Amino acid sequence: MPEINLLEAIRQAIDEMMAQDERIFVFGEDVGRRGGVFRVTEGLIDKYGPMRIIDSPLAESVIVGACVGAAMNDTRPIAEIQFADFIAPAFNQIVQEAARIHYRSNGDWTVPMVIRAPWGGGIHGALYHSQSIEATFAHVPGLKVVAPATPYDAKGLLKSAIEDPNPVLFLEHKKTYRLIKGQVPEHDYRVPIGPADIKRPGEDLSVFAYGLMLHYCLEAAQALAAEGVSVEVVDLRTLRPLDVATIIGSVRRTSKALIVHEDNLTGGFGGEVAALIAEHAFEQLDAPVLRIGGPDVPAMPFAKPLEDAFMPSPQKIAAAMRRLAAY
Amino acid sequence: MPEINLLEAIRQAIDEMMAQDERIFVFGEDVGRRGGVFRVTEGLIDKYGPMRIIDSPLAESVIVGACVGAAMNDTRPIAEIQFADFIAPAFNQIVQEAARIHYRSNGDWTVPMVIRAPWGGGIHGALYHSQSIEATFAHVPGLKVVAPATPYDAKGLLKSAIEDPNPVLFLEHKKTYRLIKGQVPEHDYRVPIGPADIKRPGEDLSVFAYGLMLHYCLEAAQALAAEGVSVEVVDLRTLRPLDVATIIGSVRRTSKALIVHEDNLTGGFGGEVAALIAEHAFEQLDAPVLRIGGPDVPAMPFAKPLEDAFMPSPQKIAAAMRRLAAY
Amino acid sequence: MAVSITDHAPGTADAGAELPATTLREMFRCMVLARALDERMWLLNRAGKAPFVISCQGHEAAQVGAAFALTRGKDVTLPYYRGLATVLVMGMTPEEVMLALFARATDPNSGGRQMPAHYSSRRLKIITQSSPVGTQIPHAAGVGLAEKIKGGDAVVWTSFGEGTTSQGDFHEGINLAAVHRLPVIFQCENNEYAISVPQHQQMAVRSVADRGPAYGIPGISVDGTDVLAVYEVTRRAVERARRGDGPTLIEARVVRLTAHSSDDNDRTYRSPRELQSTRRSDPIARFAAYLHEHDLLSEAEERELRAQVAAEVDAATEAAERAPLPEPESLLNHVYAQS
Amino acid sequence: MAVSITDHAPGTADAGAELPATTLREMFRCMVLARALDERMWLLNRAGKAPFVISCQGHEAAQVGAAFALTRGKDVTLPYYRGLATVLVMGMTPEEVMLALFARATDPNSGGRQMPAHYSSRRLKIITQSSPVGTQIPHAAGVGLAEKIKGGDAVVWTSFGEGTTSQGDFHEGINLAAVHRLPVIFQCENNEYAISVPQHQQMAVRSVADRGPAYGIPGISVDGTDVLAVYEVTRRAVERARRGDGPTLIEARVVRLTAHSSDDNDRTYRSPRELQSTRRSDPIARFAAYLHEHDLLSEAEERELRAQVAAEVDAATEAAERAPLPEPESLLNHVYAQS
Ligand SMILES: Cc1ncc(C[n+]2csc(CCOP(=O)(O)OP(=O)(O)O)c2C)c(N)n1
Ligand SMILES: Cc1ncc(C[n+]2csc(CCOP(=O)(O)OP(=O)(O)O)c2C)c(N)n1
Ligand SMILES: [Mg+2]
Ligand SMILES: [Mg+2]
Repeated sequence: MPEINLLEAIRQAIDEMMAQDERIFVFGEDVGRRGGVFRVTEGLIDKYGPMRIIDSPLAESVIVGACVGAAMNDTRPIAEIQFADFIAPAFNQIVQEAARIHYRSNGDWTVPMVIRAPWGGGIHGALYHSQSIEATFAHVPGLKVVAPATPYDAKGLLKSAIEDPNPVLFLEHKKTYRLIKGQVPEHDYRVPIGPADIKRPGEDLSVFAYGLMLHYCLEAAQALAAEGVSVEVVDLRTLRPLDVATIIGSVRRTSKALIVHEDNLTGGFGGEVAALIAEHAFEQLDAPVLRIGGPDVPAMPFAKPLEDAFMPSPQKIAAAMRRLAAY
Repeated sequence: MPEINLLEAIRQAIDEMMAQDERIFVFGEDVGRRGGVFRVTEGLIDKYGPMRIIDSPLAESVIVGACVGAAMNDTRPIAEIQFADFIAPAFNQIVQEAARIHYRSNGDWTVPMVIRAPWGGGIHGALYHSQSIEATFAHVPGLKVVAPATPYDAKGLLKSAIEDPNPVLFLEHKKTYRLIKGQVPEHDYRVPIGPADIKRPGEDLSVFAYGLMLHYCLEAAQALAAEGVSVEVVDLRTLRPLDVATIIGSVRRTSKALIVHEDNLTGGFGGEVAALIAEHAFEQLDAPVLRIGGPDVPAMPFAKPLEDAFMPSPQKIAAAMRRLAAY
Repeated sequence: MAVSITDHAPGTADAGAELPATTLREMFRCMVLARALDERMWLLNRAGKAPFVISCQGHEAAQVGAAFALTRGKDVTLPYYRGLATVLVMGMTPEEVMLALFARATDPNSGGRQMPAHYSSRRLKIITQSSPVGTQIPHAAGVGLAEKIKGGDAVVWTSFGEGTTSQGDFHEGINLAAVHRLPVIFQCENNEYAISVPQHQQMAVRSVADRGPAYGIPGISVDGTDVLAVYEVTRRAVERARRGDGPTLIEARVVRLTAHSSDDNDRTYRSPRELQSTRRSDPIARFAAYLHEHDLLSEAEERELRAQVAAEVDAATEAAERAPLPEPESLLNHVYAQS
Repeated sequence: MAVSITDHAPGTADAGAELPATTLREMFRCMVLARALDERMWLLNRAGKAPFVISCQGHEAAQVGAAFALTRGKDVTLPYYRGLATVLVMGMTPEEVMLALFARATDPNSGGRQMPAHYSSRRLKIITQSSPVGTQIPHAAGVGLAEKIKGGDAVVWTSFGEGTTSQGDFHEGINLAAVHRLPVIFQCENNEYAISVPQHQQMAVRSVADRGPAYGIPGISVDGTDVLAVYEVTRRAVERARRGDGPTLIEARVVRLTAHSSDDNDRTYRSPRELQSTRRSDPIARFAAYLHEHDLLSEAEERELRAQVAAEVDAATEAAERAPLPEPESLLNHVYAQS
């Protein structure tokens, strides 16, 4: 199996799906000749032409809104939001429209579309090119939210997302684009939307993460292993619908839980996971449910010392693991 | 002390503040001659004229965005969003602008403004005139979020919000507007933003709620009292910044916790409260942390049987209280 | 350049001359039916049987004129909440409308989930509408974009009020359609009010049609109480769209004959004199006069037509009232589509 | 009606004639300073000392011409990320600019929190800018609204690119300003690209100024490489605004002499020939030629001015480099203002 990075995995998924299904098109800022600011769609305009790889106007509400309309007219749009931070002007079209159309039409209309958004920090992106947006959208019934951490998952999940009859928000952590490499089979495969994946089985405590933090958690778990602590690392992968059974199953076995995300702690997605554990694994819990998240500041600053201070690090995660293990 | 309803309390707060401070103005759809669709600003245009009670164009992004600009030019805007559901087009201006300006300018600029938004259901409002929006915004550092449940709190908190140097989202539950009456002193007073309020002290379990649900919880607690169960009902009132000390203090005393909101359960604000309890009151917990929320459907439907099925009821809340008490 | 069709374009007489009498009578019937249904809804509201009504009254000519220029079963519509007459022309039945009013399980618009007047029918290519105003404008552009990608020749038609033109989505949607010359018709039904807010507090131009040139597309202002004038400008816009020449922005100047909705009381912001004068622009009276004048409809025929319509409304109301409400458990259905 | 100022309005010579030579030389100095700072930033970027640069190069005349028509300390500006020359004219020092480039604790723009070029200074009435494009346009309207409420006579000036005109906030902000005749000047710096997307994929009109009439306000298109022409149209817009006659939309046609930013490579979407021809529209060369031609600046004076500017840039760079980075703990400061 060839080893590729996460960005290439995403490009391959789009390319292979477009080759098979004429209804698929890409719509976003600079996705055409420029190939996207991260080069995800590089080369695709040459293959599929400007009617299927379309440079949109600089307006996120109509990027999503037009894709909603197009999805209802028998096409399969893939919207690209240039940076997840810039999804904010499209909030109305995503939450009030895309996510509610199937329900409000009593199942008559469907909105099969994908919204790709590069998210997360640690790349000198400052307040507006580093944000985590999952908590906001994972709260929305009718929307699916996917946040893969490996090339294999990214490719398999993106294909599933494109085939899904529902709107799917597909979050690509910017820092993992070129940093994270992995083996990806040459044959056509899918990773289903929904199931979490135990990336590292363990016995003493359970850690839940996604995106870049998954890798930091694996790194920390490795360090803890050397200290004789066996950490189970669960990659949530899909945030909505959430794989509650795997989360609860893991904590029932290990009796301890830590949730890690980059987003601000308060009101972050970790709250939901912790609440589920506190309700459904209460009897088995041997320690407080811990969460690590970014600090409660409006977003991640530009200056390196501030960015570093914001980002949860493998060291900080390892420290929480130790606290839990010792509890 | 005269008894007034929640709507009148809000109108009084605006009126009394405007009479004292020339910098305050109201900006929103139909707030002028019409006095707002709920009549909150009725009569104010006659008193303060059309330069201070301004009918905005039908465009929420500029309602908020212009108030952000005006706040930076030494005025004190009160933006009205006609229904909380229609705040979605202003998401960008609220989250990316209003909430981040003080931080991003390193404390140089401030945005003293209030965004009033009538929220919540149970009033035949259907999918788009019934929504709960607190989870989305209470996640945003830099923003304050207030959700009073009584006329006294509404008036005192709104005055504090108008005086606050930060952007404050002020949530007024539509169903409480005329339903909930209470005594309000004639003298000028404030209720500070931040502290929760124990509306009913109790010993056997703690219940956390806000808005209409606070009243449903009080009703349920009353029923439980007759059964010999003493329920503490905590009105969170301010959702950001959250009064963690009061929440944890209450659970440490009662050892059991239930959180109730109308918003969809998954990713709702209850997750944060439950997570805080699961981390900080773990040692004292004698039962799973329970949450009651609206079901995970896109929003509250119009047909009466569906609306009723959506809304958490005093009966359903009482049942959860009994479960907890018996645990 | 904004063009005021009534200034120097074919008016009622010319357009009427081209249409067969049966079509003209059918147009009239649709207008009368929309009005009769609408009036019935208010009665039901006052009787406590329907918690919410929002009206088409005064907009009938603008909608019927436009919809008659479209091809049923082929063209796609995204009508806003005043679009009762539009959806009737596109094939929705009075009973279906009443099922929505009563929020019945069998309501094809939403199964009783949405407020009345949030029209939808996949079968009729009427795209589901929400309450946040203006969101349908980007959708319309997107439907047109898909049509162009697929190489189809359906036309897309959407409507909205003049207040809604203040929303960013109005701008973004029309701009996209203009850039890609999409086959979309944007009909603004200008009744001079957004609830209580008059047009001059909404925009600093006299006509919404003045905004066409800002997008490089035609902006046409037409008397929206003149059904045939609207038909004619829409017909041309449809031709233009089908030819691949792109979108048109049409302002239909109409009157709002009722309060904004059953929750509103417009006497707080409209003078009795204004309310009075509005009544004089009733598009149905106007078309009736035209038809009589041109011997296309006799007084007796009109009476018979109105009687038929009344019977239809009675039957629709009764059938819809008998229909079952949604089961509480159905609350959880259709959150996600199954693949 | 959109007006192209260069077609039939006073051009460079006329405007220049009214301004004292010292002012003209000061304008030139600001342009040269902006360029020198900008070029230095690229060098620092290439040297690995600054992770991000976004340029003003090619926009200097549009900005300096406009800013000279404003009153420093009184008028409020909301310049977008290409506004280096704007903020220099409004009073920001080269050192302050460099402090932002290096994300230093003492950076007055944001204390190193934002990317460079996100200008802010309460002291200078430069309102803090974010990265999501177009959000400053409603802010500008709001600053103007407050000014009107307070009865003040400050003018508000904001800038943005032509790509940004596709955003809903452009529409909503200008519309509000137009309805209330607010004292706001909206300057679109049209460099024909939004990163890689050319103007014709952004809008179906030739000039952004065509959008003025859609709001009932003047839309003026001006050659933005001609500093005096921009000065002149802005001066008139300022007069209009201060008189209470409302906003003006100005399109300054400029060139983008660099890639979009240091993260971009424009050779992937601009031909060598196009890049070449862009160079020929350098606004600084143009103004230098004008000044020489009119004996307002000798070659020797220009050399001296450039040497002074270079020294200033050196000093600013050195001072800023020496300044401390923010302390990690300061991350938690200023989330909320204290009352
Ligand atoms: C985004 C949004 N904001 C506010 C409302 C509340 N609202 C419903 S209809 C309406 C007025 C619409 O006016 P206009 O567009 O002129 O249409 P008309 O009702 O006059 O036909 C308003 C403000 C809404 N539905 N959506
Ligand atoms: C809302 C939003 N979407 C996308 C971006 C990414 N982005 C930054 S600059 C830019 C192009 C802006 O083009 P234009 O407005 O023409 O200004 P120019 O850079 O050409 O001066 C884009 C797409 C952004 N900053 N904000
Ligand atoms: Mg209207
Ligand atoms: Mg540009």
